[in-house]
Amino acid sequence: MDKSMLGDLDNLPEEDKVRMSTMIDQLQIRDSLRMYNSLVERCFNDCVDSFRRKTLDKQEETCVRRCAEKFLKHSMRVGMRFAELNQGAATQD
Amino acid sequence: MDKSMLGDLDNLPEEDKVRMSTMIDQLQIRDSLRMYNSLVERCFNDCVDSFRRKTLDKQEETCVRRCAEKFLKHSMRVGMRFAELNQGAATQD
Amino acid sequence: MDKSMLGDLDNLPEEDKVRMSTMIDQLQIRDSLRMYNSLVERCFNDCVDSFRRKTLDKQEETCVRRCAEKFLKHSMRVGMRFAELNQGAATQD
Amino acid sequence: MAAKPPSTMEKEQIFGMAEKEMEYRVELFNKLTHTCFNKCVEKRYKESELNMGENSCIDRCVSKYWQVTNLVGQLLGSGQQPM
Amino acid sequence: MAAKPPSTMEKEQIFGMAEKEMEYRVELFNKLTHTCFNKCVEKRYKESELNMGENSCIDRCVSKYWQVTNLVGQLLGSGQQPM
Amino acid sequence: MAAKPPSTMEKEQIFGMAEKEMEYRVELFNKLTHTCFNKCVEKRYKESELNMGENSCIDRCVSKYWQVTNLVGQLLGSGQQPM
Repeated sequence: MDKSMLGDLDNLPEEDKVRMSTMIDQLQIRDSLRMYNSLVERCFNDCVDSFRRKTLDKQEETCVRRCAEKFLKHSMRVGMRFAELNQGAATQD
Repeated sequence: MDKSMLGDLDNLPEEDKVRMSTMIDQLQIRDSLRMYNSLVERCFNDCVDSFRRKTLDKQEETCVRRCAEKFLKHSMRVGMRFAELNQGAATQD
Repeated sequence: MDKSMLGDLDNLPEEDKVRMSTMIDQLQIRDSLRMYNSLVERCFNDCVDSFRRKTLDKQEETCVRRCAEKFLKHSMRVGMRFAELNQGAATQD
Repeated sequence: MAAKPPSTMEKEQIFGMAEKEMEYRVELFNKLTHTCFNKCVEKRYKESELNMGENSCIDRCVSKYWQVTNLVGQLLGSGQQPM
Repeated sequence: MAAKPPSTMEKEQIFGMAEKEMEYRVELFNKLTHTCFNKCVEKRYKESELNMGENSCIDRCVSKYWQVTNLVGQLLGSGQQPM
Repeated sequence: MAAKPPSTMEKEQIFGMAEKEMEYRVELFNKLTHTCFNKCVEKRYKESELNMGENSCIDRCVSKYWQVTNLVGQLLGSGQQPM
Protein backbone atom coordinates (compact mmCIF):
# COMPACT_ATOMS: atom_id res chain seq x y z
CA MET A 1 0.00 0.00 0.00
CA ASP A 2 2.17 2.80 1.29
CA LYS A 3 5.80 2.17 0.55
CA SER A 4 6.96 5.71 1.34
CA MET A 5 6.90 4.93 5.06
CA LEU A 6 9.76 2.50 4.76
CA GLY A 7 11.99 5.36 3.63
CA ASP A 8 11.30 7.25 6.86
CA LEU A 9 12.73 4.43 8.93
CA ASP A 10 16.28 5.19 7.80
CA ASN A 11 16.08 8.42 9.78
CA LEU A 12 15.26 6.57 13.01
CA PRO A 13 17.96 5.94 15.66
CA GLU A 14 19.54 2.54 16.27
CA GLU A 15 17.16 1.47 19.08
CA ASP A 16 14.16 1.90 16.79
CA LYS A 17 15.75 -0.28 14.14
CA VAL A 18 16.21 -2.99 16.77
CA ARG A 19 12.57 -2.61 17.76
CA MET A 20 11.48 -2.84 14.14
CA SER A 21 13.50 -5.98 13.49
CA THR A 22 12.11 -7.58 16.69
CA MET A 23 8.61 -6.81 15.41
CA ILE A 24 9.40 -8.44 12.06
CA ASP A 25 10.80 -11.52 13.82
CA GLN A 26 7.64 -11.84 15.94
CA LEU A 27 5.39 -11.56 12.86
CA GLN A 28 7.44 -14.22 11.08
CA ILE A 29 7.20 -16.64 14.01
CA ARG A 30 3.43 -16.11 14.19
CA ASP A 31 3.12 -16.57 10.43
CA SER A 32 5.16 -19.81 10.41
CA LEU A 33 2.99 -21.29 13.16
CA ARG A 34 -0.20 -20.26 11.35
CA MET A 35 1.10 -21.77 8.13
CA TYR A 36 1.83 -25.00 9.99
CA ASN A 37 -1.73 -25.07 11.37
CA SER A 38 -3.38 -24.35 8.05
CA LEU A 39 -1.22 -26.91 6.23
CA VAL A 40 -2.29 -29.59 8.72
CA GLU A 41 -5.94 -28.58 8.35
CA ARG A 42 -5.77 -28.65 4.55
CA CYS A 43 -3.98 -31.99 4.21
CA PHE A 44 -6.17 -33.61 6.87
CA ASN A 45 -9.28 -32.43 5.04
CA ASP A 46 -8.03 -33.58 1.65
CA CYS A 47 -6.61 -36.94 2.78
CA VAL A 48 -8.56 -38.30 5.77
CA ASP A 49 -12.19 -39.30 5.36
CA SER A 50 -12.58 -42.64 7.07
CA PHE A 51 -12.92 -42.94 10.85
CA ARG A 52 -13.13 -46.68 11.38
CA ARG A 53 -9.69 -46.81 12.96
CA LYS A 54 -7.85 -44.40 15.19
CA THR A 55 -4.53 -44.52 13.34
CA LEU A 56 -3.66 -43.30 9.84
CA ASP A 57 -3.39 -46.09 7.29
CA LYS A 58 -0.51 -46.22 4.80
CA GLN A 59 -2.53 -44.59 2.02
CA GLU A 60 -3.59 -41.66 4.19
CA GLU A 61 -0.02 -41.15 5.37
CA THR A 62 1.31 -41.08 1.81
CA CYS A 63 -1.43 -38.64 0.82
CA VAL A 64 -0.58 -36.30 3.71
CA ARG A 65 3.14 -36.38 2.86
CA ARG A 66 2.54 -35.55 -0.79
CA CYS A 67 0.00 -32.88 0.09
CA ALA A 68 2.42 -31.14 2.46
CA GLU A 69 5.35 -31.40 0.05
CA LYS A 70 3.27 -30.18 -2.86
CA PHE A 71 1.95 -27.25 -0.85
CA LEU A 72 5.45 -26.23 0.24
CA LYS A 73 6.72 -26.31 -3.36
CA HIS A 74 3.67 -24.35 -4.44
CA SER A 75 4.24 -21.82 -1.69
CA MET A 76 7.88 -21.30 -2.73
CA ARG A 77 6.88 -20.75 -6.35
CA VAL A 78 4.19 -18.26 -5.35
CA GLY A 79 6.78 -16.51 -3.19
CA MET A 80 9.13 -16.05 -6.15
CA ARG A 81 6.41 -14.71 -8.45
CA PHE A 82 5.10 -12.45 -5.71
CA ALA A 83 8.56 -11.00 -5.10
CA GLU A 84 8.97 -10.25 -8.81
CA LEU A 85 5.63 -8.42 -8.90
CA ASN A 86 6.51 -6.48 -5.74
CA GLN A 87 9.84 -5.42 -7.27
CA GLY A 88 8.16 -4.42 -10.51
CA ALA A 89 5.69 -2.27 -8.55
CA ALA A 90 8.53 -0.66 -6.56
CA THR A 91 10.65 0.25 -9.58
CA GLN A 92 7.60 1.66 -11.39
CA ASP A 93 7.43 4.60 -8.95
CA MET B 1 -21.35 -8.14 25.39
CA ASP B 2 -20.63 -5.90 28.31
CA LYS B 3 -21.68 -2.34 27.59
CA SER B 4 -21.35 -1.12 31.18
CA MET B 5 -17.61 -0.83 30.78
CA LEU B 6 -17.95 2.03 28.32
CA GLY B 7 -19.48 4.12 31.10
CA ASP B 8 -16.36 3.70 33.24
CA LEU B 9 -14.23 5.35 30.59
CA ASP B 10 -15.72 8.76 31.28
CA ASN B 11 -14.01 8.70 34.67
CA LEU B 12 -10.59 8.21 33.12
CA PRO B 13 -8.13 11.11 32.76
CA GLU B 14 -7.33 12.77 29.43
CA GLU B 15 -4.23 10.65 28.64
CA ASP B 16 -6.30 7.47 28.86
CA LYS B 17 -8.87 8.85 26.43
CA VAL B 18 -6.04 9.55 23.99
CA ARG B 19 -4.76 6.01 24.46
CA MET B 20 -8.26 4.62 23.88
CA SER B 21 -8.75 6.59 20.69
CA THR B 22 -5.34 5.50 19.41
CA MET B 23 -6.39 1.90 20.06
CA ILE B 24 -9.62 2.42 18.11
CA ASP B 25 -7.70 3.99 15.20
CA GLN B 26 -5.32 1.03 15.09
CA LEU B 27 -8.19 -1.46 15.06
CA GLN B 28 -9.88 0.44 12.25
CA ILE B 29 -6.74 0.48 10.12
CA ARG B 30 -6.29 -3.27 10.66
CA ASP B 31 -9.95 -3.88 9.84
CA SER B 32 -9.83 -1.83 6.62
CA LEU B 33 -6.80 -3.73 5.39
CA ARG B 34 -8.41 -7.08 6.25
CA MET B 35 -11.58 -6.05 4.45
CA TYR B 36 -9.50 -5.12 1.40
CA ASN B 37 -7.81 -8.55 1.46
CA SER B 38 -11.04 -10.50 1.86
CA LEU B 39 -12.77 -8.47 -0.86
CA VAL B 40 -9.97 -9.29 -3.30
CA GLU B 41 -10.12 -12.97 -2.33
CA ARG B 42 -13.90 -13.12 -2.76
CA CYS B 43 -14.07 -11.33 -6.11
CA PHE B 44 -11.09 -13.27 -7.47
CA ASN B 45 -12.75 -16.54 -6.48
CA ASP B 46 -16.12 -15.57 -7.95
CA CYS B 47 -14.81 -14.02 -11.18
CA VAL B 48 -11.54 -15.69 -12.25
CA ASP B 49 -11.56 -19.33 -13.30
CA SER B 50 -9.50 -19.55 -16.45
CA PHE B 51 -5.71 -19.55 -16.39
CA ARG B 52 -4.83 -19.68 -20.07
CA ARG B 53 -3.55 -16.12 -20.04
CA LYS B 54 -1.70 -14.13 -17.43
CA THR B 55 -3.81 -10.98 -17.72
CA LEU B 56 -7.46 -10.43 -16.82
CA ASP B 57 -9.76 -10.34 -19.84
CA LYS B 58 -12.45 -7.69 -20.21
CA GLN B 59 -15.20 -9.94 -18.85
CA GLU B 60 -13.25 -10.84 -15.73
CA GLU B 61 -12.42 -7.20 -15.10
CA THR B 62 -16.07 -6.19 -15.37
CA CYS B 63 -17.05 -8.99 -13.05
CA VAL B 64 -14.46 -7.94 -10.44
CA ARG B 65 -15.62 -4.31 -10.58
CA ARG B 66 -19.26 -5.23 -10.10
CA CYS B 67 -18.43 -7.72 -7.37
CA ALA B 68 -16.44 -5.12 -5.42
CA GLU B 69 -19.06 -2.39 -5.90
CA LYS B 70 -21.88 -4.72 -4.95
CA PHE B 71 -20.05 -5.91 -1.86
CA LEU B 72 -19.37 -2.34 -0.73
CA LYS B 73 -23.02 -1.37 -1.15
CA HIS B 74 -24.02 -4.53 0.70
CA SER B 75 -21.57 -3.74 3.47
CA MET B 76 -22.97 -0.22 3.90
CA ARG B 77 -26.53 -1.53 4.12
CA VAL B 78 -25.53 -4.14 6.68
CA GLY B 79 -23.76 -1.40 8.64
CA MET B 80 -26.96 0.69 8.83
CA ARG B 81 -29.13 -2.23 9.94
CA PHE B 82 -26.49 -3.32 12.42
CA ALA B 83 -26.31 0.16 13.94
CA GLU B 84 -30.11 0.24 14.33
CA LEU B 85 -30.08 -3.10 16.15
CA ASN B 86 -27.19 -1.99 18.37
CA GLN B 87 -29.07 1.20 19.28
CA GLY B 88 -32.24 -0.75 19.99
CA ALA B 89 -30.28 -3.06 22.29
CA ALA B 90 -28.68 -0.10 24.06
CA THR B 91 -31.94 1.78 24.72
CA GLN B 92 -33.59 -1.41 25.96
CA ASP B 93 -31.38 -1.42 29.08
CA MET C 1 6.33 -27.33 19.66
CA ASP C 2 8.90 -26.19 22.17
CA LYS C 3 7.95 -27.29 25.65
CA SER C 4 11.39 -26.61 27.18
CA MET C 5 10.57 -22.93 27.43
CA LEU C 6 7.90 -23.55 30.06
CA GLY C 7 10.58 -24.87 32.39
CA ASP C 8 12.47 -21.56 32.17
CA LEU C 9 9.50 -19.71 33.58
CA ASP C 10 9.98 -21.18 37.04
CA ASN C 11 13.20 -19.21 37.30
CA LEU C 12 11.42 -15.92 36.64
CA PRO C 13 10.55 -13.55 39.52
CA GLU C 14 7.02 -13.07 40.86
CA GLU C 15 6.19 -10.02 38.68
CA ASP C 16 6.88 -12.03 35.52
CA LYS C 17 4.56 -14.80 36.64
CA VAL C 18 1.83 -12.20 37.13
CA ARG C 19 2.53 -10.85 33.65
CA MET C 20 2.38 -14.37 32.21
CA SER C 21 -0.94 -15.16 33.87
CA THR C 22 -2.40 -11.83 32.66
CA MET C 23 -1.33 -12.78 29.13
CA ILE C 24 -3.04 -16.15 29.46
CA ASP C 25 -6.23 -14.50 30.75
CA GLN C 26 -6.26 -12.11 27.79
CA LEU C 27 -5.80 -14.95 25.29
CA GLN C 28 -8.64 -16.89 26.92
CA ILE C 29 -11.01 -13.93 26.76
CA ARG C 30 -10.17 -13.40 23.09
CA ASP C 31 -10.61 -17.10 22.39
CA SER C 32 -14.01 -17.28 24.13
CA LEU C 33 -15.30 -14.34 22.13
CA ARG C 34 -14.00 -15.84 18.88
CA MET C 35 -15.62 -19.16 19.75
CA TYR C 36 -18.91 -17.34 20.37
CA ASN C 37 -18.66 -15.62 16.97
CA SER C 38 -17.83 -18.79 15.07
CA LEU C 39 -20.56 -20.76 16.83
CA VAL C 40 -23.14 -18.17 15.77
CA GLU C 41 -21.81 -18.20 12.21
CA ARG C 42 -21.91 -22.00 12.01
CA CYS C 43 -25.39 -22.47 13.47
CA PHE C 44 -26.81 -19.60 11.41
CA ASN C 45 -25.37 -21.14 8.24
CA ASP C 46 -26.64 -24.61 9.06
CA CYS C 47 -30.11 -23.60 10.30
CA VAL C 48 -31.29 -20.42 8.55
CA ASP C 49 -31.97 -20.49 4.83
CA SER C 50 -35.26 -18.71 4.32
CA PHE C 51 -35.51 -14.91 4.32
CA ARG C 52 -39.24 -14.34 3.85
CA ARG C 53 -39.64 -13.08 7.41
CA LYS C 54 -37.39 -11.06 9.63
CA THR C 55 -37.79 -13.21 12.74
CA LEU C 56 -36.65 -16.78 13.37
CA ASP C 57 -39.47 -19.32 13.16
CA LYS C 58 -39.88 -22.06 15.78
CA GLN C 59 -38.09 -24.66 13.65
CA GLU C 60 -35.06 -22.44 13.04
CA GLU C 61 -34.84 -21.59 16.72
CA THR C 62 -34.90 -25.28 17.71
CA CYS C 63 -32.25 -26.03 15.11
CA VAL C 64 -29.97 -23.25 16.42
CA ARG C 65 -30.37 -24.44 20.04
CA ARG C 66 -29.51 -28.03 19.14
CA CYS C 67 -26.62 -26.95 16.93
CA ALA C 68 -25.10 -24.84 19.71
CA GLU C 69 -25.61 -27.51 22.38
CA LYS C 70 -24.23 -30.22 20.14
CA PHE C 71 -21.20 -28.13 19.26
CA LEU C 72 -20.47 -27.38 22.92
CA LYS C 73 -20.66 -31.07 23.83
CA HIS C 74 -18.46 -31.88 20.87
CA SER C 75 -15.98 -29.22 21.90
CA MET C 76 -15.78 -30.62 25.45
CA ARG C 77 -15.16 -34.12 24.18
CA VAL C 78 -12.44 -32.90 21.82
CA GLY C 79 -10.92 -31.00 24.75
CA MET C 80 -10.66 -34.18 26.83
CA ARG C 81 -9.08 -36.22 24.03
CA PHE C 82 -6.74 -33.38 23.17
CA ALA C 83 -5.58 -33.12 26.81
CA GLU C 84 -4.88 -36.86 26.90
CA LEU C 85 -2.76 -36.66 23.76
CA ASN C 86 -0.90 -33.61 25.08
CA GLN C 87 -0.13 -35.45 28.33
CA GLY C 88 1.01 -38.52 26.43
CA ALA C 89 3.36 -36.36 24.37
CA ALA C 90 4.71 -34.65 27.52
CA THR C 91 5.46 -37.87 29.42
CA GLN C 92 7.16 -39.34 26.35
CA ASP C 93 10.07 -36.91 26.71
CA MET D 1 -20.52 3.76 39.96
CA ALA D 2 -17.95 4.81 42.57
CA ALA D 3 -16.04 8.05 42.04
CA LYS D 4 -12.74 6.49 43.13
CA PRO D 5 -10.20 6.56 40.27
CA PRO D 6 -9.14 3.10 39.01
CA SER D 7 -5.69 1.71 39.90
CA THR D 8 -3.01 0.96 37.30
CA MET D 9 -3.86 -2.75 37.33
CA GLU D 10 -7.60 -2.05 36.95
CA LYS D 11 -6.85 0.35 34.13
CA GLU D 12 -4.82 -2.24 32.23
CA GLN D 13 -7.67 -4.70 32.61
CA ILE D 14 -10.23 -2.15 31.42
CA PHE D 15 -8.10 -1.40 28.35
CA GLY D 16 -7.53 -5.09 27.68
CA MET D 17 -11.24 -5.87 27.96
CA ALA D 18 -12.22 -2.88 25.82
CA GLU D 19 -9.80 -4.00 23.11
CA LYS D 20 -11.10 -7.60 23.12
CA GLU D 21 -14.68 -6.29 23.11
CA MET D 22 -14.03 -4.11 20.07
CA GLU D 23 -12.26 -6.92 18.25
CA TYR D 24 -15.29 -9.08 18.99
CA ARG D 25 -17.70 -6.50 17.50
CA VAL D 26 -15.57 -6.04 14.40
CA GLU D 27 -15.43 -9.80 13.88
CA LEU D 28 -19.18 -10.15 14.46
CA PHE D 29 -19.84 -7.45 11.87
CA ASN D 30 -17.46 -9.04 9.36
CA LYS D 31 -18.88 -12.53 9.75
CA LEU D 32 -22.42 -11.18 9.50
CA THR D 33 -21.52 -9.23 6.36
CA HIS D 34 -19.89 -12.18 4.60
CA THR D 35 -22.62 -14.63 5.67
CA CYS D 36 -25.49 -12.45 4.47
CA PHE D 37 -23.67 -11.70 1.20
CA ASN D 38 -23.40 -15.46 0.63
CA LYS D 39 -27.06 -16.03 1.49
CA CYS D 40 -28.62 -13.08 -0.36
CA VAL D 41 -26.54 -11.78 -3.23
CA GLU D 42 -26.53 -13.18 -6.75
CA LYS D 43 -22.93 -14.13 -7.67
CA ARG D 44 -22.99 -13.82 -11.43
CA TYR D 45 -22.63 -10.06 -11.01
CA LYS D 46 -24.77 -9.02 -13.97
CA GLU D 47 -24.92 -5.55 -12.48
CA SER D 48 -23.26 -3.59 -9.69
CA GLU D 49 -26.49 -2.53 -7.97
CA LEU D 50 -28.34 -4.52 -5.33
CA ASN D 51 -31.87 -5.23 -6.55
CA MET D 52 -35.03 -5.04 -4.42
CA GLY D 53 -35.08 -8.74 -3.63
CA GLU D 54 -31.47 -8.69 -2.50
CA ASN D 55 -32.04 -5.62 -0.34
CA SER D 56 -34.97 -7.08 1.55
CA CYS D 57 -33.14 -10.38 1.94
CA ILE D 58 -30.19 -8.51 3.45
CA ASP D 59 -32.40 -6.68 5.97
CA ARG D 60 -34.02 -9.90 7.11
CA CYS D 61 -30.71 -11.74 7.17
CA VAL D 62 -29.15 -9.11 9.47
CA SER D 63 -32.20 -9.28 11.73
CA LYS D 64 -32.12 -13.07 11.95
CA TYR D 65 -28.35 -13.16 12.46
CA TRP D 66 -28.79 -10.75 15.36
CA GLN D 67 -31.40 -13.05 16.90
CA VAL D 68 -29.14 -16.07 16.54
CA THR D 69 -26.36 -14.10 18.25
CA ASN D 70 -28.68 -13.38 21.19
CA LEU D 71 -29.99 -16.93 21.33
CA VAL D 72 -26.53 -18.48 21.38
CA GLY D 73 -25.42 -15.86 23.90
CA GLN D 74 -28.23 -16.96 26.24
CA LEU D 75 -27.22 -20.60 25.88
CA LEU D 76 -23.56 -19.83 26.59
CA GLY D 77 -24.46 -17.59 29.53
CA SER D 78 -26.84 -20.11 31.07
CA GLY D 79 -23.91 -22.42 31.77
CA GLN D 80 -23.17 -20.57 35.00
CA GLN D 81 -26.77 -20.06 36.09
CA PRO D 82 -29.50 -22.66 36.66
CA MET D 83 -31.37 -23.28 33.37
CA MET E 1 19.37 -25.25 33.14
CA ALA E 2 21.68 -22.42 34.24
CA ALA E 3 20.75 -20.54 37.42
CA LYS E 4 21.69 -17.15 35.91
CA PRO E 5 18.61 -14.90 35.69
CA PRO E 6 17.61 -13.95 32.11
CA SER E 7 18.34 -10.41 30.83
CA THR E 8 15.57 -7.97 29.85
CA MET E 9 16.02 -8.76 26.15
CA GLU E 10 15.91 -12.50 26.78
CA LYS E 11 12.82 -12.05 28.93
CA GLU E 12 11.01 -10.17 26.18
CA GLN E 13 11.87 -12.94 23.75
CA ILE E 14 10.66 -15.62 26.17
CA PHE E 15 7.37 -13.76 26.64
CA GLY E 16 6.98 -13.21 22.89
CA MET E 17 7.67 -16.88 22.14
CA ALA E 18 5.34 -18.06 24.91
CA GLU E 19 2.55 -15.87 23.54
CA LYS E 20 3.00 -17.13 19.98
CA GLU E 21 3.19 -20.71 21.26
CA MET E 22 -0.09 -20.34 23.15
CA GLU E 23 -1.79 -18.69 20.17
CA TYR E 24 -0.60 -21.63 18.09
CA ARG E 25 -2.10 -24.16 20.52
CA VAL E 26 -5.42 -22.32 20.68
CA GLU E 27 -5.59 -22.17 16.89
CA LEU E 28 -4.68 -25.86 16.59
CA PHE E 29 -7.44 -26.76 19.03
CA ASN E 30 -9.99 -24.59 17.21
CA LYS E 31 -9.15 -25.93 13.76
CA LEU E 32 -9.23 -29.49 15.08
CA THR E 33 -12.61 -28.89 16.73
CA HIS E 34 -14.20 -27.39 13.63
CA THR E 35 -12.69 -29.97 11.29
CA CYS E 36 -13.86 -32.97 13.35
CA PHE E 37 -17.32 -31.43 13.78
CA ASN E 38 -17.54 -31.17 9.98
CA LYS E 39 -16.33 -34.74 9.47
CA CYS E 40 -18.33 -36.47 12.24
CA VAL E 41 -21.47 -34.64 13.27
CA GLU E 42 -24.81 -34.91 11.53
CA LYS E 43 -25.95 -31.41 10.50
CA ARG E 44 -29.72 -31.77 10.46
CA TYR E 45 -29.67 -31.42 14.24
CA LYS E 46 -32.55 -33.79 14.99
CA GLU E 47 -31.39 -33.87 18.60
CA SER E 48 -28.94 -32.00 20.80
CA GLU E 49 -27.05 -35.08 22.02
CA LEU E 50 -24.09 -36.69 20.27
CA ASN E 51 -24.93 -40.31 19.45
CA MET E 52 -22.58 -43.28 19.84
CA GLY E 53 -21.44 -43.24 16.23
CA GLU E 54 -20.62 -39.53 16.41
CA ASN E 55 -18.72 -39.95 19.67
CA SER E 56 -16.47 -42.71 18.38
CA CYS E 57 -15.92 -40.82 15.12
CA ILE E 58 -14.83 -37.76 17.16
CA ASP E 59 -12.33 -39.78 19.22
CA ARG E 60 -10.75 -41.26 16.11
CA CYS E 61 -10.80 -37.94 14.30
CA VAL E 62 -8.90 -36.23 17.13
CA SER E 63 -6.38 -39.06 17.17
CA LYS E 64 -5.81 -38.92 13.41
CA TYR E 65 -5.62 -35.12 13.38
CA TRP E 66 -2.92 -35.33 16.04
CA GLN E 67 -0.97 -37.79 13.91
CA VAL E 68 -1.23 -35.54 10.87
CA THR E 69 0.06 -32.66 13.01
CA ASN E 70 3.10 -34.71 14.01
CA LEU E 71 3.68 -35.97 10.48
CA VAL E 72 3.59 -32.50 8.94
CA GLY E 73 5.73 -31.20 11.80
CA GLN E 74 8.40 -33.78 10.92
CA LEU E 75 8.32 -32.78 7.27
CA LEU E 76 8.64 -29.08 8.11
CA GLY E 77 11.40 -29.76 10.65
CA SER E 78 13.38 -31.95 8.29
CA GLY E 79 14.16 -28.92 6.12
CA GLN E 80 16.99 -27.98 8.49
CA GLN E 81 18.24 -31.50 9.26
CA PRO E 82 19.32 -34.29 6.92
CA MET E 83 16.31 -36.52 6.10
CA MET F 1 11.86 14.39 3.34
CA ALA F 2 12.52 16.72 6.28
CA ALA F 3 15.59 16.02 8.43
CA LYS F 4 13.71 16.79 11.69
CA PRO F 5 13.58 13.67 13.91
CA PRO F 6 10.04 12.34 14.55
CA SER F 7 8.36 12.92 17.95
CA THR F 8 7.40 10.05 20.28
CA MET F 9 3.77 10.20 19.13
CA GLU F 10 4.78 10.18 15.46
CA LYS F 11 7.13 7.29 16.13
CA GLU F 12 4.37 5.21 17.74
CA GLN F 13 2.16 5.89 14.74
CA ILE F 14 4.92 4.92 12.32
CA PHE F 15 5.50 1.66 14.20
CA GLY F 16 1.75 0.96 14.39
CA MET F 17 1.30 1.62 10.66
CA ALA F 18 4.36 -0.45 9.75
CA GLU F 19 3.04 -3.37 11.79
CA LYS F 20 -0.43 -3.22 10.19
CA GLU F 21 1.17 -2.88 6.76
CA MET F 22 3.29 -5.99 7.31
CA GLU F 23 0.33 -7.95 8.65
CA TYR F 24 -1.56 -6.91 5.52
CA ARG F 25 1.20 -8.17 3.23
CA VAL F 26 1.47 -11.48 5.08
CA GLU F 27 -2.29 -11.97 4.86
CA LEU F 28 -2.32 -11.05 1.16
CA PHE F 29 0.42 -13.58 0.49
CA ASN F 30 -1.37 -16.30 2.48
CA LYS F 31 -4.74 -15.73 0.81
CA LEU F 32 -3.08 -15.68 -2.61
CA THR F 33 -1.22 -18.90 -1.85
CA HIS F 34 -4.30 -20.77 -0.65
CA THR F 35 -6.50 -19.43 -3.45
CA CYS F 36 -4.09 -20.38 -6.24
CA PHE F 37 -3.50 -23.81 -4.67
CA ASN F 38 -7.27 -24.37 -4.77
CA LYS F 39 -7.54 -23.18 -8.37
CA CYS F 40 -4.47 -24.88 -9.83
CA VAL F 41 -3.36 -27.97 -7.93
CA GLU F 42 -4.76 -31.44 -8.36
CA LYS F 43 -6.02 -32.70 -4.98
CA ARG F 44 -5.70 -36.45 -5.35
CA TYR F 45 -1.97 -36.10 -4.65
CA LYS F 46 -0.77 -38.86 -6.93
CA GLU F 47 2.69 -37.39 -6.65
CA SER F 48 4.52 -34.79 -4.58
CA GLU F 49 5.86 -32.77 -7.54
CA LEU F 50 4.03 -29.95 -9.30
CA ASN F 51 3.61 -30.82 -12.97
CA MET F 52 4.05 -28.40 -15.89
CA GLY F 53 0.39 -27.59 -16.19
CA GLU F 54 0.15 -26.79 -12.49
CA ASN F 55 3.26 -24.63 -12.60
CA SER F 56 2.06 -22.46 -15.46
CA CYS F 57 -1.40 -22.21 -13.88
CA ILE F 58 0.23 -20.99 -10.65
CA ASP F 59 2.25 -18.31 -12.45
CA ARG F 60 -0.83 -16.98 -14.23
CA CYS F 61 -2.93 -17.22 -11.09
CA VAL F 62 -0.45 -15.09 -9.12
CA SER F 63 -0.36 -12.56 -11.93
CA LYS F 64 -4.16 -12.31 -12.14
CA TYR F 65 -4.56 -12.16 -8.35
CA TRP F 66 -2.12 -9.24 -8.32
CA GLN F 67 -4.18 -7.45 -10.97
CA VAL F 68 -7.38 -7.99 -9.00
CA THR F 69 -5.64 -6.55 -5.92
CA ASN F 70 -4.72 -3.42 -7.88
CA LEU F 71 -8.16 -3.12 -9.46
CA VAL F 72 -9.99 -3.39 -6.15
CA GLY F 73 -7.47 -1.00 -4.58
CA GLN F 74 -8.33 1.61 -7.25
CA LEU F 75 -12.05 1.18 -6.58
CA LEU F 76 -11.60 1.54 -2.82
CA GLY F 77 -9.28 4.52 -3.24
CA SER F 78 -11.62 6.32 -5.64
CA GLY F 79 -14.17 6.75 -2.83
CA GLN F 80 -12.33 9.86 -1.64
CA GLN F 81 -11.56 11.32 -5.07
CA PRO F 82 -13.92 12.19 -7.93
CA MET F 83 -14.39 9.12 -10.18
